[in-house]
Amino acid sequence: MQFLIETLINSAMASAASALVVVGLALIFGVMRIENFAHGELYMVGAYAAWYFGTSLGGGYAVGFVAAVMVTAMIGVFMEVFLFRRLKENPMGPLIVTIGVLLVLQTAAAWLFGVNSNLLVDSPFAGAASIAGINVPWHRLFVIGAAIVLLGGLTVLLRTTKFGWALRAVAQDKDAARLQGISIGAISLLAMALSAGLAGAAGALMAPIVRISPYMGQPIIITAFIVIILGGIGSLEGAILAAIIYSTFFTFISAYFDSTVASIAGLCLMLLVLVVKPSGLMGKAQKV
Amino acid sequence: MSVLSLKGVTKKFGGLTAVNDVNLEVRAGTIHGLIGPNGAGKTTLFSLITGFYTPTTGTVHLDGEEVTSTSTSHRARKGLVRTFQGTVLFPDQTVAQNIANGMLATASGSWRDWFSESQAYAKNRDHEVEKLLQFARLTDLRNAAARDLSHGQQRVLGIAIALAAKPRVLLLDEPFTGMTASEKDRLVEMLQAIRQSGTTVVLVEHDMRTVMKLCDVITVLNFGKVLTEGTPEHVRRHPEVMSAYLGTAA
Amino acid sequence: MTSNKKAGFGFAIIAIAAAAIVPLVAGDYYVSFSTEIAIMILMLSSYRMVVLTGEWSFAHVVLQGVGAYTAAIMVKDWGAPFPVSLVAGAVVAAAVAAVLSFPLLKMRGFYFLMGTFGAAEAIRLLWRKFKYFGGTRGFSGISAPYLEVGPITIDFGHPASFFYLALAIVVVCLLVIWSMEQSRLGQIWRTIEQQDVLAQAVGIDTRRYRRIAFIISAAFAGIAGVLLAYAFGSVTPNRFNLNFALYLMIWAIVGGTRSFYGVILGGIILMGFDESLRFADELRPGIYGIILILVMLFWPRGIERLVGLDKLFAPKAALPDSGSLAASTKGDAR
Amino acid sequence: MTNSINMTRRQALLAAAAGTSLLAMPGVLRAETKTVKVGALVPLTGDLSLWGLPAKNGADVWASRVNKAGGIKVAGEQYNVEVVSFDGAYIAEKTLQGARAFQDQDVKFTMIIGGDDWSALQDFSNRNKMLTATLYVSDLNPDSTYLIAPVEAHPFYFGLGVEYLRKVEPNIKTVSLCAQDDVTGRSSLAYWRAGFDAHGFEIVNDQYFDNATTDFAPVVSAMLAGKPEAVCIDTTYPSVALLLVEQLFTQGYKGRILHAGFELLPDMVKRTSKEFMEGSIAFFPRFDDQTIAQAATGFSDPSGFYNEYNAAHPNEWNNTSWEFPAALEVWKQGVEAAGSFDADKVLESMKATPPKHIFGEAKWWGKDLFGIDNALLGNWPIVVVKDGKVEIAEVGDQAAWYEAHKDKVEARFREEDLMPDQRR
Amino acid sequence: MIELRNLAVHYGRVAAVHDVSLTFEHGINCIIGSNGAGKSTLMRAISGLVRPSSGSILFEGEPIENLSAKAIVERGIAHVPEGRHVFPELTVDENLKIGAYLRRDSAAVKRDYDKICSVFPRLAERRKQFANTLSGGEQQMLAIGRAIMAAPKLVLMDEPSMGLSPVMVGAMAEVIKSINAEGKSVLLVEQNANVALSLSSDAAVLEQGRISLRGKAADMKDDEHVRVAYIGV
Repeated sequence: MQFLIETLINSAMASAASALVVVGLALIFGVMRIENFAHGELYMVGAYAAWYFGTSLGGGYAVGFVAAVMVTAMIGVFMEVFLFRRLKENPMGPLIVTIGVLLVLQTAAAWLFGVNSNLLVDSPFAGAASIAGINVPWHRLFVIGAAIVLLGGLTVLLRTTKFGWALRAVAQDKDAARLQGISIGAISLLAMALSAGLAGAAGALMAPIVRISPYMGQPIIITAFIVIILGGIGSLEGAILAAIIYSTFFTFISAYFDSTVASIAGLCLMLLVLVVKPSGLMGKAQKV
Repeated sequence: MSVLSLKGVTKKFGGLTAVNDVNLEVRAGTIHGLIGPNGAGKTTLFSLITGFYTPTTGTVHLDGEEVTSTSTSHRARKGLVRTFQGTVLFPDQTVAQNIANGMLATASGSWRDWFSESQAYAKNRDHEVEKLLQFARLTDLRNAAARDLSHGQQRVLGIAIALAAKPRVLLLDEPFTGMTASEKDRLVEMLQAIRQSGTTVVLVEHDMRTVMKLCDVITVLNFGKVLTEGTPEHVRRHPEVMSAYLGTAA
Repeated sequence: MTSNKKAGFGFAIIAIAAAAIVPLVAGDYYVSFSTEIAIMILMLSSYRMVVLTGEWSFAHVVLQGVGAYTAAIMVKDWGAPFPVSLVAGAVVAAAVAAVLSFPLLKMRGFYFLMGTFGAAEAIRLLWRKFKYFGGTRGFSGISAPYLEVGPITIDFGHPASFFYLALAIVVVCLLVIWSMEQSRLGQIWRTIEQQDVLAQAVGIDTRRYRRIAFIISAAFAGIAGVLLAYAFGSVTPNRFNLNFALYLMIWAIVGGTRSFYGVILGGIILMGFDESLRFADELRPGIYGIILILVMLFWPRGIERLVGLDKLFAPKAALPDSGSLAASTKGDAR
Repeated sequence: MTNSINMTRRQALLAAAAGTSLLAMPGVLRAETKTVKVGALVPLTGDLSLWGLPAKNGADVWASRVNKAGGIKVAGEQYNVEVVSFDGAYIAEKTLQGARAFQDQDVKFTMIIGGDDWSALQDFSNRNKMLTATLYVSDLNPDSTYLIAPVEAHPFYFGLGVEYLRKVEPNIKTVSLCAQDDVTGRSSLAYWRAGFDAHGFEIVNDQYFDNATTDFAPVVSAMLAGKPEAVCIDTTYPSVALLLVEQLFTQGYKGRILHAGFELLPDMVKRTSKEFMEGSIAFFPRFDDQTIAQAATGFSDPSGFYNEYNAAHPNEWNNTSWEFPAALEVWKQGVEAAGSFDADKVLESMKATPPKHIFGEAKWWGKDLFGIDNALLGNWPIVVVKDGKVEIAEVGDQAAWYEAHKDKVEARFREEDLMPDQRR
Repeated sequence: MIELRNLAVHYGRVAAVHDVSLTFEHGINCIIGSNGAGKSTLMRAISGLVRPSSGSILFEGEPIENLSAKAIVERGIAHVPEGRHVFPELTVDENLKIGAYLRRDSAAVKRDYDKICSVFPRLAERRKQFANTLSGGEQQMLAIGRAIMAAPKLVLMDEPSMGLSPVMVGAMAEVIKSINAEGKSVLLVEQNANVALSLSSDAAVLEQGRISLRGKAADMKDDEHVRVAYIGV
């Protein structure tokens, strides 16, 4: 029973973290039709930034968090302005370039901070809540809460602001969006900043509880793509739903079996969904 | 003798009924027109006939054989070949290759063709392509890339590709759109020649003048239903056709 | 035969001859690297068959792994000679691809890409999981073939001998792949890639021919896997992970998939770059990444365009740009 | 001497420029006079560079110290030692190519991390008599003639650890274990199990986690579900061990923790508490410990080495940092005794007179379990956390422990298909 | 109000519109023509979605052919595209509000919003629904409402009657008239000639990308030539 509850809480946190990463990826795919393979590295940069500004420079966790969002958002803007915008000619171009960015960011992190990473980010919420014999670290509850706040904020942003409408409009119908006077370039730029910033936020949130390494983005991006496919590419609601389903599924199987079995089962779940509904849980049906 | 028949075909998209209980019989050796105002369901019906959509209810028969839920390619091999609105071609390939592509699936061949082309196949293909180039009056353009042709030439090439698949029923989706008057006249001649050769033609078309001139039978659709069907003369005189097509004056 | 084709054959013969003198002038290190390149060329050329039908796959590397594992099991459990392993590797890889093709080919575009990743990664994890496949350690000690015909004995354990063996097999495979591309089958693939609705309209069963491409390309990937297993004597599950699938895709795109030689050129140039960057030690991946970005920014349509020979090997007409992945995902998201 | 770069750079540039390689003739590359090359064939990029880089750096520091002291003396001649390196990336063909590159450069002694690396090299090593040192004793097999395990006989010291645990905690019964799902994890967990079998513990939870795992809460929850009185987190990566320890702490575990290294002990203490870590058991002494010189008798001036390393590579120290140097110490003894760099002669001489191991006298061993006596098995220290720092508690005899419990080890190894006759 | 001078538009090498010169004054005007005649292309050129290959477009005397779509919206041209192109997964409310994307005068926006809700009570009822749940006619109303939200001086309407029932077509005509009554000009592009001509003051017939006929709508309506040329009966 206790184990079950612990596993449920762990699932909730895993869901929260992966939802934050995946939403950004889905967002950028929806608006720009780019599969950003470097998204996991933005998460990694977020964790490093949280360490560098928060711990190394001594700014504290809050400063580290803000810095993580800002640094990753700036990298996102850079990618849009200097790379994606110049790559209209070959539709596969952005994909290759994101892999290039991935390699550069990994190498830069390894070079700047070393591979033998023992970087520690201290959570402002040390210790654990103890309820009925179950210990739940405060920071994990904080991650869940922060993810709900961030995703809620994102929903509010997308539903109630002009920017949000414009962003969704661009994702749904580019020409019609232009006819409303929406600048696709400006929206792409902001979407990229938002997407990258969310990844950075996720990195900063997870920094105190995961191991920070230059390669920490790799398993994340694989999970993220599985989740995106599960949810149906381009659908934010689908992405969040799928993040919760997948992470819970994965956490339970790794708790009750082991994580290799969980990986295999997760992949089979994705394949199963694709076979039954080739456009993902909430994707639009398409003709083959 | 109907070569193509639709029985009680209905297609719904979500709550919207695009095609509503349509019955259609196409007699062999005729040119059968399918007209109606924009949004009347012509294109949906066309897609149902060619297998791009499967009807919600109802059946489609080709030569008496039911093909309701078979694939487009299956129907094409059975002799039901369509063309497209706009210019759906193999744009980077030459005109001659475009036509040759039309016979890739339907010409006979063996697994040996997977590794090299047999002399016989190549010879037969070149012969057929030559005939079609002449027929479509594209001989001089045989080595031009399809994307460089004029709009009218592209439409004709689309038909030539379809003919290369040796159809018994040729479905044309708005073939006259965007053609000059002289191009239209030439295409009318072509279609008449196609009918002469025994191929049935079904066409969806907006250009009433040409449809009236060309078709043996015309079916008029409005709001997804058959409004009326008959000879051009019948359709022309039908009062509801006029109001449907011209719109009601406000 | 057109003059272009003649020139193409000329180039091919020069290239093969150049490859053949590598062991005469270079040390084992370079010979072994050349073997690696030869195997990768076979991978790329067979990968291009799938690309010709308008899809990008992440499963190709794992299908190579199927070939390699088959060879390892044939050698370890059955003591099979090299030719038997070679055939078995191709057949088993093709069979696995045939099974996978049923669920996978229902998908298109990015869904297909991720579907292939899912299936491939699941297979790879099964290798890790099951002791029959050697678990996380895989197989080792797959000894190179040894040929003894009368007085002549050739030990293919010498890098140079094995290089010639691999080169010969790869050249034969490339010839087969090339002639398939020229054949009616190749023309059908090309129609599917260029305009698959029109292909269907004239009677081409696009799913069937995509499946054929997937299966045949898997057979060649299997052969490449067998060569890999023998060349390096060991098979480990990590060798077939996503990174390698990504690299395969990168090489193909950077080289350009319009022409037969584009992917080959991409593979040789990028692998050469990677190897020549060794002086940079741990900075190597970053420099490689910068090169990728620069190549895509300045020659977005691949190296084949840069060389300007792209019509040479392209049968009859140039192909459209590689890029159906992003193009088809556009439709998907609607 | 950090000359790892030069050779490969020269090669690479020439190769890139010329397109063909006329330079593979070893003569051109062979160093001018009296320099002997040793090679570090390790992952320098990717996830496992975590082990490879500190190992390579350690070898560099060792070489510079030895050269400063006059180099090594073989057959009456003084040689400087030069370390070359190659990024094997933990991929078979790259590793094998690294071996070929080393051969072209006339490298006399190759050091690898081991595990996945070795399988690609064995055939090559036998053909070319490539004397190689591994950190994974489990790489040894009847055909690995030129492979030695001269330093760490991982996981053989774990038996001593369990014995020590039993001695200090006579009443506890239950234990949970975990390890990452790879060769290291599987072979060491098998040995741990044998140890716990031998000393009367009950294993209540026992699991492998995927290498890509980033969140260890589920792993720890599962381990603690059986209410263990001791927890063993095996040879997990330093940062993984840190996260595991932190999770153990937050999930309310109280008891001893066993790990191979506790590399990040200061951080562990920071994240948990001194009291929590007190009494935890590991197997790698600190090099800044005053007592290290007494224990590591086979290593010249361990503290000096440690200081020099830290000056050159701040914050990059881990246990592999001294293991390559320790292997080089063994090799140095071997070549000096043999009076030759020839692999056969060095092996023969080393076998005849076992060199001194880092922790003192040792003997060649391994026939029982690996079919070949190529592991230099000697004493090994058990360290215990006291007041936030590890201290050497005692030094045990690995071979003796094994001899006493070999049936249990064999049973557990067989279970994981690790016995020589079970290799694929 | 709007003037086209020798306008030509190409898609690739294929010309969709050749050398079109036209002038329309304030009020409701129309361009009629069959499918594929180039009507939509002409509209897209005016609203900046495609760049003309030659010629110029003047709006209130100023050239706008090189302006961005955004700048053209700012000048006061709103475009109701063929096939409505409402944003399917935005609510009706959001679809309308995004029409006022560039406007900063929130009080006036609110007024326009309320106005549209009163003109289209069906939309007001469905304010919280996604646009893709609306019927074709409702979507058309929404597309028009969205255009009005931009407070345009000129509304381009591409086939507003397409797919609508006769009753809805009648309602549409009323809406168009009421838009004009508020002082906005409307340029209609229609295949449904009767509706278009009865609403318009001036009209032009476009055939194969060229203007084949030009004149007062009232004259054209009864012109047998138009009927034969355009409809073929």
